[in-house]
Amino acid sequence: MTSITLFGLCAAVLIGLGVYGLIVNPQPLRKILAFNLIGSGVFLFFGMIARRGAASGLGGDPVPQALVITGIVVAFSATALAVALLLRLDAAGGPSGLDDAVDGES
Amino acid sequence: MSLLIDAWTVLAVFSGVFFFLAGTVGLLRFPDALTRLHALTKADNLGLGLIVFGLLPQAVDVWMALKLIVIWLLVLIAGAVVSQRVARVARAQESGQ
Amino acid sequence: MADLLLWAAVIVLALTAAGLLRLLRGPGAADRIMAGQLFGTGGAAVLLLLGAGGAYAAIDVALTLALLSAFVSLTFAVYAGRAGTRQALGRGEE
Amino acid sequence: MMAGLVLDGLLALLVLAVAAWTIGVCQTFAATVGFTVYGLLLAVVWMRLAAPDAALTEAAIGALTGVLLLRAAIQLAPSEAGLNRLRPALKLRLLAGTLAFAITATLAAVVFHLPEPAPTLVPQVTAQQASTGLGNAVTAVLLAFRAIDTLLEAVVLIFALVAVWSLAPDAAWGGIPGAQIKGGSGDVRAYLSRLLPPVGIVIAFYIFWVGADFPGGKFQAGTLLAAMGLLATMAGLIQPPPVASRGLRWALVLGTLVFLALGLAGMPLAGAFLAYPEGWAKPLILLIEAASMLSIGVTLGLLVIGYPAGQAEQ
Repeated sequence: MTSITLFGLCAAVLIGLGVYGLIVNPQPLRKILAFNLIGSGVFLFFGMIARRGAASGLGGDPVPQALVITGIVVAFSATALAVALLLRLDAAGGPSGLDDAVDGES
Repeated sequence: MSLLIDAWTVLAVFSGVFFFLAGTVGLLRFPDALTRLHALTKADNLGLGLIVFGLLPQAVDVWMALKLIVIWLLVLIAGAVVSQRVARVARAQESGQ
Repeated sequence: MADLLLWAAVIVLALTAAGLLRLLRGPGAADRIMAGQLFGTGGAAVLLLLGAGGAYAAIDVALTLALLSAFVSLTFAVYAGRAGTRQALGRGEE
Repeated sequence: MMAGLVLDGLLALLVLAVAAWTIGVCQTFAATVGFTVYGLLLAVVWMRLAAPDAALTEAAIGALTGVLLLRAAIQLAPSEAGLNRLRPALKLRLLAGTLAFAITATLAAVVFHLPEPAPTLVPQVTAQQASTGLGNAVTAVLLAFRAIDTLLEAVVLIFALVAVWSLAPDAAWGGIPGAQIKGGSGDVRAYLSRLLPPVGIVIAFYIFWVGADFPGGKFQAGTLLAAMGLLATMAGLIQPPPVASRGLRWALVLGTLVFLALGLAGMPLAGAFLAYPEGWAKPLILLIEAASMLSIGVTLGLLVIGYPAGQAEQ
């Protein structure tokens, strides 16, 4: 049970949590937040793979680490776009809840 | 000589950790937001300050020591300013309820 | 020596985790921002201890963290302080 | 080594606790604070995974995402308050729970069955790294071996900003991005907003410069610049230039243009697109990094500020 496996499992649980939050949370903004959890879980998975590839003086394999850095920045820009869409929808008086099934039951 | 430095580091770092303990206990146990704020900012900055002082002799070069000091100053300034705003929120929160 | 610093890092992280309780229970926004601030300071302390222990890059990460936790805490405190926020969030509180 | 394992275990538990709480809590403001704390902890996790560059990026981007989500939470609070008390049907929660558990279990199985001689590209990277003159392997990968990814990533950022701007109502097009922020309040906040940016800019340039040989680089430096710009903008000290201003648009595309120009120049000079002539790798890379740092800083800052909303709506 090395710490590398530990973080791998942590990443797996994060992705599961994110998926659960994405589906269950009625508020669109919280869905975006849950989606960020999934994203960071996947990047953590990359980090674990990179850490396993450590060799000759490098703490981790630089190629997946470079992908993770690019990924984090692109994930942020995607979140910014999603939030902007949400704000514009709200400003235009659109429905705040996306999922009618949740409202339908009441 | 290096034994003295290591002894100083251990002493300073663990007293810093003690102040973190004080800060966290204050954050959890104190009755209302304003007293918690007092405990938090005082103890944490002092705790971090002691840890920084403990680590200074361990720094490999002068740049690292400089960075340690800059980090502590940043946390001090941030703590001072942010606690003012948080105090305003806490007071409004108290009066709100 | 490095191992000793690592144990100090473990203790600081544990203490910061205790601050998590305040984050969870904190009745008001102010308490939550304070918990966020505690994590900022505690995180910087853990990184410093890791950095001095051998991973020197951790000092740069702590530097970035210290700078940005000031920015984030201030923004949270300012927005939490605005009248509209309290009223809107007050309704949302459990 | 025992201390390391205890630290990692505690970190993993803490990250999961904060993540679970961020999902579960009713109040969006609290979830945003939780997400920011989650970003801090993740930076420490990246340090424990020996990925300091990723730790720097996570710390910086985590702060920007926290602020972005907070501003959205505040603005959406009235319309979303009604949804707060809506608890989805138990059936939906059970189904979602089983799906999430299935995903986690599969990934956990993958973690335990990874190929034993861990595949690694370190030998190839270190072999070629001397030619780039860079000490930092990750920067070498980002800007020399996989330069095309970084170039396209900069383009993706510009597309994202164009998409965000295109959401502006017609009346407000070309105006100042973001909600009109009232004048700088003369209180303590303006004091910090005047003090931090210069310090932050110096740190950003330090992180950029050190990125060649030690962890750091243009993404992290650009994010720091964006954070400092946001701090000053939200304090009302500076106003973002209007969308229509030429200077702003040049600043946005400067990094990508320099990258593209040097890449194309590589064809005649060094035989391939994005190849660097012998011995010229490091100065060219630093030039590209400097230009894209500014562009990324401006782009990320404007992404957080959002589309020009004009007076009508705010």
